[in-house]
Amino acid sequence: AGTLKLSVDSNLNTLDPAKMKGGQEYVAAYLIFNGLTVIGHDMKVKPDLAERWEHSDDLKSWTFHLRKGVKFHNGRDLDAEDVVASIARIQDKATGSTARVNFEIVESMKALDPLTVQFQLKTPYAGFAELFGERQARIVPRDAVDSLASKPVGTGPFEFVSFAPGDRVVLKRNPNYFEPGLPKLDEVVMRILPEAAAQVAALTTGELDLVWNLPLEAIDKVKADTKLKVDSVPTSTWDGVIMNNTVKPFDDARVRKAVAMALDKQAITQIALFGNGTPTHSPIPPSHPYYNKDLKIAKGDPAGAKKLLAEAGYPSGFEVTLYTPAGRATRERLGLAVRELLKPAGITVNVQRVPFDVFLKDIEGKAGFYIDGFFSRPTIDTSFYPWYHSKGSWNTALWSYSNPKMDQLLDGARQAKSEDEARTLYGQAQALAVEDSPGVIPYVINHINGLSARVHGFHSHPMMFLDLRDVSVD
Amino acid sequence: MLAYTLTRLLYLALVLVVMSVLIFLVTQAMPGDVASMIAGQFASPEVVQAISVKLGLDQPLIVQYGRWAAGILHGDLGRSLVLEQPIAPILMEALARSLVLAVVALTVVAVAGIGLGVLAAVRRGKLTDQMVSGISYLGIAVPDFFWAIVLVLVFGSYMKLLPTGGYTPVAEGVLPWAAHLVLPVVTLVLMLLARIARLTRSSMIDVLQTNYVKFARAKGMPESVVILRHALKNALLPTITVLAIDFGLILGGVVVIETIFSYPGMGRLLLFAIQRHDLPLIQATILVVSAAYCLANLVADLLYAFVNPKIRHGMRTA
Amino acid sequence: MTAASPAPRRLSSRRSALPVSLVVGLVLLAPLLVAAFAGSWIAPYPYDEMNIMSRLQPPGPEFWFGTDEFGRDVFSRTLVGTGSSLLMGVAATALSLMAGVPLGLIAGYKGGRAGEAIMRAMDVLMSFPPILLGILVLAVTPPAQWKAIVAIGIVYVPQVVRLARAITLELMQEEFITAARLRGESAAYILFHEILPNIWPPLAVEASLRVVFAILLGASLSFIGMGAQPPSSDWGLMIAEARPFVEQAPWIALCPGFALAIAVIGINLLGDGLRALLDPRNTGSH
Amino acid sequence: MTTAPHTRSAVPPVAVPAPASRPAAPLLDVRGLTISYGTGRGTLRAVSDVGFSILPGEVMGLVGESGSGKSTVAMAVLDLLGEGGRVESGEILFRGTDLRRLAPAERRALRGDSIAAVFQDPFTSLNPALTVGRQIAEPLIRHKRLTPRQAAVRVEELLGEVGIRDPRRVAAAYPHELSGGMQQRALIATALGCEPGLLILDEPTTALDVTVEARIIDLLAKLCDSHHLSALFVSHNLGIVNRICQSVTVLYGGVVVETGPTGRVLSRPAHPYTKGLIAALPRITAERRARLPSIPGTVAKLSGPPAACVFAPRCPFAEETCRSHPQEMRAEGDGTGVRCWKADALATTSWPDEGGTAPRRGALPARSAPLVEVEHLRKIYGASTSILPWLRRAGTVAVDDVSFTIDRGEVLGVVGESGSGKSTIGRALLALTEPSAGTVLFDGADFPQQVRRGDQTLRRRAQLVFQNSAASLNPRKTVGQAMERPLVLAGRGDAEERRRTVAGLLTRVGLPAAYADRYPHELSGGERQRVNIARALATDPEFVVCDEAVSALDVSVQANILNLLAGLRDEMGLSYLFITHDIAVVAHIADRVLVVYGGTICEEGPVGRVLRPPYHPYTEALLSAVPRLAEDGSEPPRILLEDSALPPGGRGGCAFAGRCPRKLGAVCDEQAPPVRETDQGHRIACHIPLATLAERAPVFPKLAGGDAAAR
Ligand SMILES: Nc1ncnc2c1ncn2[C@@H]1O[C@H](COP(=O)(O)OP(=O)(O)OP(=O)(O)O)[C@@H](O)[C@H]1O
Ligand SMILES: Nc1ncnc2c1ncn2[C@@H]1O[C@H](COP(=O)(O)OP(=O)(O)OP(=O)(O)O)[C@@H](O)[C@H]1O
Ligand SMILES: [Mg+2]
Ligand SMILES: [Mg+2]
Ligand code: NI
Repeated sequence: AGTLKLSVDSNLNTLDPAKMKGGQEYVAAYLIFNGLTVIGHDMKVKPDLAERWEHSDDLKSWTFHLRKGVKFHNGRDLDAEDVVASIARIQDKATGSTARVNFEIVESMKALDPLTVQFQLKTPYAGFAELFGERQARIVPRDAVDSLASKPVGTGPFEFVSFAPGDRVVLKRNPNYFEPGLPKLDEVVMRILPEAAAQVAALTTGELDLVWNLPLEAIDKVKADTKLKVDSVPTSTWDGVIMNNTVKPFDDARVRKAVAMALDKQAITQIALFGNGTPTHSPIPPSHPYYNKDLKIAKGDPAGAKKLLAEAGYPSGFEVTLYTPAGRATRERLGLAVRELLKPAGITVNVQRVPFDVFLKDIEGKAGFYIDGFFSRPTIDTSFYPWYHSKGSWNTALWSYSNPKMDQLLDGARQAKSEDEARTLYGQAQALAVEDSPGVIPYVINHINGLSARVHGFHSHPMMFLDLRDVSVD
Repeated sequence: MLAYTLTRLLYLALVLVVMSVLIFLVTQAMPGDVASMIAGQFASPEVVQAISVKLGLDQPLIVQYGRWAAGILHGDLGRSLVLEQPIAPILMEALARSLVLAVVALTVVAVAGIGLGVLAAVRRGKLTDQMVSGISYLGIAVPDFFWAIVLVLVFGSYMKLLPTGGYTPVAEGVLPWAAHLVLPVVTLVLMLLARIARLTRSSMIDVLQTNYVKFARAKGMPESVVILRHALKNALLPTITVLAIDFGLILGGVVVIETIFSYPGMGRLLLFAIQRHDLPLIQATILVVSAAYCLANLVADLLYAFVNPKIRHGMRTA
Repeated sequence: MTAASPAPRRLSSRRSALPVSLVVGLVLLAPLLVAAFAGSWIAPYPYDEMNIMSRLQPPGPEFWFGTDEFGRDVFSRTLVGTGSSLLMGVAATALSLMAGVPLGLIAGYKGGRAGEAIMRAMDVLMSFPPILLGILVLAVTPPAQWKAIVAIGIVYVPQVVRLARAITLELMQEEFITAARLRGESAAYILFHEILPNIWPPLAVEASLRVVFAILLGASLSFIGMGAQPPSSDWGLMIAEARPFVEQAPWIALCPGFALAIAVIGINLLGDGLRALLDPRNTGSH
Repeated sequence: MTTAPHTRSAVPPVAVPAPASRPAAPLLDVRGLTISYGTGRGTLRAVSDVGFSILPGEVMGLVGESGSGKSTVAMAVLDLLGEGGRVESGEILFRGTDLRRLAPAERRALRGDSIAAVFQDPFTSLNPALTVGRQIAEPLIRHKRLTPRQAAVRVEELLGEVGIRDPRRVAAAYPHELSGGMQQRALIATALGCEPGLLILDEPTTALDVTVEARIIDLLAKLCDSHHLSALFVSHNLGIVNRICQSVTVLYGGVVVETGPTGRVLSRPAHPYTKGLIAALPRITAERRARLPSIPGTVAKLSGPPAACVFAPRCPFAEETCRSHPQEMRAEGDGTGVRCWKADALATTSWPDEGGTAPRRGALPARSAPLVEVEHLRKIYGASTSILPWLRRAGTVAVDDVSFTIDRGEVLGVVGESGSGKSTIGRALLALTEPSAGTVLFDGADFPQQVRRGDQTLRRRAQLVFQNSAASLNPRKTVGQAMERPLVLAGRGDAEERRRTVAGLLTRVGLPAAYADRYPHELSGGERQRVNIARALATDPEFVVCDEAVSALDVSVQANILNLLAGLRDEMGLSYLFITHDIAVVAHIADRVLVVYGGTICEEGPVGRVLRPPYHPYTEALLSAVPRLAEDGSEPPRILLEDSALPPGGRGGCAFAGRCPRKLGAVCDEQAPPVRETDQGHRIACHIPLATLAERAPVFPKLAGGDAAAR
């Protein structure tokens, strides 16, 4: 029982889940809405609105059975048409949902009866159920989609009360929530506090109970306070040094490799994350069973890098501009670290911060050299395939990497019959990713929340969601 | 006076029309666009295009402007593209919060600044004067964001006396509301006080040397009357102007202070809009800020006239 | 009947002693000027050299003002940043003067429609939030310091225009302007040879204040990420970047903060001193 | 007036009792007063060992040139010396107590109550932000403990007493809504409010027009009588002192050089400085002469206690003794004192008159075509035809249908009160303002039109000398640079030649050629005015407009400049338009006069004719208001004009109708007055027939030169 006051660091643009793009928005999405499935704390897919599901043998036809008696906050019963409408909305280009590409695979969908919905896929896809755990794929009432942005109606544990842009979102307990006895809290207040110092100060004074995504710089301070605690979980959220494989000089694999060689990932993790992350090679974090343990995280080797550069025709290095999106502290630090670490290799880097909207429009996928980052994805396939397959949606828009061998490995992995086969294939893919270095992924980041000792039952989620169903406050 | 006010209002309207065109053109020239912002990372061009069409961003500029201006004339500030909400309520809320900040901070600044300025002028060259000057220098020398950080540290983190950020509506109780205002107000006061005090001091010194002050003394008026009744009223004129400009400034958003104290005022709204490239929101915000600024100036001029009957007279005949 | 009045003294003889504030101001500014020109030679470390082993070190014999989150030497960074921070103020002021003074002169001299038009244009410019002006100029193309300078310069043009116009209007009442017109002087000659030299002293004082404001606004712009770019060591940027560490490592913010304060006080005193030097009759100061 | 020796010759026959024996105790007794100012460049001893006394009921004049310390003495009595001012020594006894020994609060209690003051400038002495009534009431409430309501009643009484007809309205008004005369009366009412024993008047009328000044002086004289007031009257205007004061103290360089009954001092000055001062004054009644006597040299520098006679450097009678010994004040009977050991020896010697009485240059050359012709000149300021109804304005008519001519070598004087359009006429003549209507021909060419077309050639032939010698020189340019510029514009020669020309011009106006390197602030007022004149002469003009060219100068300097101007006219055949409000100056220098009122010419003619009947009613009032010395003859009754806050005249009628004491009736308001010519180009614009106008007694019966002067 009680009210939980939490803070997020940036304003929410929208409360319409299909259109959400930022972690702080997903926080709200998981409190207000549900998907057909949910990714658990163990990264396994679990039933949510769908009680159970089955698929045809060719993995192309998927049928989901909805939970009975689920009500939207507006009192209406959830039915299969809502599911169809929600997904159709995501598929609509004009909605501008980033999840759209996920559902391009869907050939058709149909409500078989009020509690059953069936999807026909274009190609076989084993991970289809996980897709519904994706952040944007929330199920919304089909008759209230127009007001979702400012007055969201969902089926989640908390009901929307008010949203003051720039200030706060207030939610209250959903009395009709389908999991009996949950949620425990009466009210959730999400305050928007952009300043790290203000967040931490508010946490120490008890004005806040929880700081979502605690600023890395403040961890020590929170740890030192006996009335506070820090809860952290490894994720597969990563930042990357993106090199456009079609733009000179990065069209030469030797140059990319040289950059990768010069970068000391351990040092970078220290600089950018203060050690709150783990060096890795690809979006697959070292904690994952598929992680290729044979690949070593090498120390930075500027001399080797220099040699490679000379081979590639840059004996005295080159000068290049590295773009970083403004306002993302870790990525800015990553950029500066890259600048420093490439200096001994003879590469002169000019760091340039650009406002985020400019970054989206003019830098991402267009510039040759920049820092970017991505949230963890629900499955290995969704975290790897889109970036490394030559037809992968992110790949084409990010670094345009293409290697038939990689395509073969990834296509194979999608249809792998056993875990072992999949592990082997992904192991090879990781090695190839290191070899070709389409870009450099230096680390995966820990997700850290700061909270008051009065908060019970909270566990940080590796997808950076905020799961407050079991949480209570003294 | 009425004629003067009318003329000024007409000018104001004119300035706003020019502003609206300017804002519109200038914001169009800003790089980045809202469609790709909404579409997000790696949206395909068709998606961006689809969103543009939906938002009417593909129309010729004149049409867009016409629609926008017509809306404003009907009191409709438009809809935020990102927030997908009507702008007016959001803007008014932020404006109200900035207004609270401005009124409270400027009241303190006016009272303290004028008081200090008068004191320094009267005790010119003495220790008091030098102390006021010293304080002024401190206020001017240390940038507002530095003060803000120090205040957060001292009162929030160490002493845990005051909330360091955010805003609580009065509805939730006067005390929390006031507590949230203290630090931003103090920062603003530190930032603005020095200028007001120094300005008041210098105009007060000028006025204290005028003939009418001398004549008041020749009438045997005690110093307190000379200073308060005869000198101060005349010395306040430049101070009023600066206070009005400061008022416009705070209403227009003190981005840094609002950010550090997480105060959801106009400054952060504008910054938000700019960062999201939400053109209707940017345009509406700037227009309202400009209008507020111009109005503040107009009020200052009218106040000026109120304090100085000579100007009032000039206005009547002008 | 004659109305005799003692002739007002306009200027003191230049032989009189230098005002205290001028001297103090110069003393404060001198080291900063040295740093501005020779900062990168004096600095004990390169301003951008990172050292993970020694991040967030408190001040000590090795690092006089400690190190920042990248292990960079704060003192060196502050030294190197002097040039760009002062340049920001001086160049932006120079720009606003170069644009504002002629406009103010014309507005004051011509009056009428042209003057009215200029002043209304300034009203429009003034009612534009400075931050937005800054962002616009900075955002149209990749940010660079000169663009921040231009942005700040533009922000201050209206104020300069107003001042220049006010003084011009006052001077226009003076009979030596009539005398010039009577000789058949061109408007340009009157503006630049008769009026401008007289605008100069009050403008010099104003300029010193503008420099201060420009430095602070530049710092603010950097602070919200619109001004100087990392890893540059602009003071405002340094303070902004030091913000998250202000509790663990306050020295990162304090060193540039002190430098900023010294610069501001120094320039302010210099301005006051100049005023006193140029016009002993003027007692008040803003 | 009940006590005091009535040497004042001018007061109209109010009943004056015979002088009683001198009462023993003076009301104010100042002894050995020495005051210094601490300035940035050291200490300035503004007043040294000044002593005088004022008897109850006596008005004492304190005269002397600018900077001689008059105001300093007055302010010391009030304890309002201001910053830096310090009384070094001396006693200020008021009713027997030394004010300097009183506590500040006690002195404050006296101020405004027993000792009241009226300052020079009513425009700046009233607080613009408070109503007049409130300001008058302040001392009443403070010292007399009246309630605000009682005070308000008293304020109206007081305003009535000082001759304000609508006291209620005036009390509720703000200062800027009143005319200068009314403001000054409000100040006087304030001073009288608490029925003070002593009134300190520091140049109370200097800022006012002659006619208004006359009214105020009359009022003050009457009030001093009726209230039995004593007053310290600070002025540099001997005429006014003559009118109102019983005794005079003359200051020079911070030292009292002479003191005595007014009549004696002004008619038989004993100290050389006083002699010079009186001699240098242009007189209406005096013989028309080429040159005025003047005092050479410049004002004494005040730094330490005087080591010699302060006036010695400028004194034509000075001897070695004068330059080595400070002078003692030598007291004589009837309160007379002189600080000159030669006073007795010089008793009958008058100030040397270099120009002598040599007649001025002979008759003008035969009339050829006039140099300047002005026809139907009209100038409206600030008219606006905005599309916005509330912005439309008719504008101020500064000059309304004025026509006149100026011959070559002729000096045309223009007199009239402030705002009557004198300067506007001058500016229009020089094409500095665009006339709203009418033509200005210069040597047959349309001057304004040429200038409009960008042709500046005529500029060289017509120049201007300004009133404010300080403002008319750019403070940032040396004298040489300022003078060189017209030569450059004229395309005159190389730098070397220009330098020579500048040096020549400086010599011509009586300045050392080395002055070319000086900045304006390094010159005295008189020297600056010479530079102005030299600059005007640089292009060899034929015509010079002198707009109040001598008004800001001290009498002695004024005489110098007038002599210079007259000399130049004679040598170079210059024509002047000589604008001034000082009729005596016009009478001295001009050949013909225009009397303007409200933008129209009401009378025009040769000087000698205008100074005699028939007069235009305004001219008559103006002349009668001129303060004059006793020897100019007894004063006829003054014609006092109501001072009006409103701009003159209804359009269509006579501009003066609103204030005319001889107004005939509606015809004056409705019809433009006919212009009637008497003789010799003497014209009067008035509805009253000439014969009637001619019936008036002359204002200056002793006018010298008879009809001959009128040629
Ligand atoms: N506040 C002051 N500080 C320094 N010097 C002063 C001050 N006031 C007056 N003086 C100087 O003292 C001398 C006497 O000045 P004062 O005003 O008494 O002369 P005045 O006879 O009244 O002259 P005026 O006719 O121009 O009013 C002058 O040389 C003047 O410059
Ligand atoms: N530039 C101007 N704009 C508007 N009105 C003006 C201007 N110049 C003069 N006037 C008005 O025109 C009238 C005549 O002014 P002018 O200066 O010619 O008078 P004047 O006789 O020279 O007065 P003074 O003796 O005070 O110098 C006055 O009412 C004045 O207020
Ligand atoms: Mg004086
Ligand atoms: Mg004039
Ligand atoms: Ni008497």
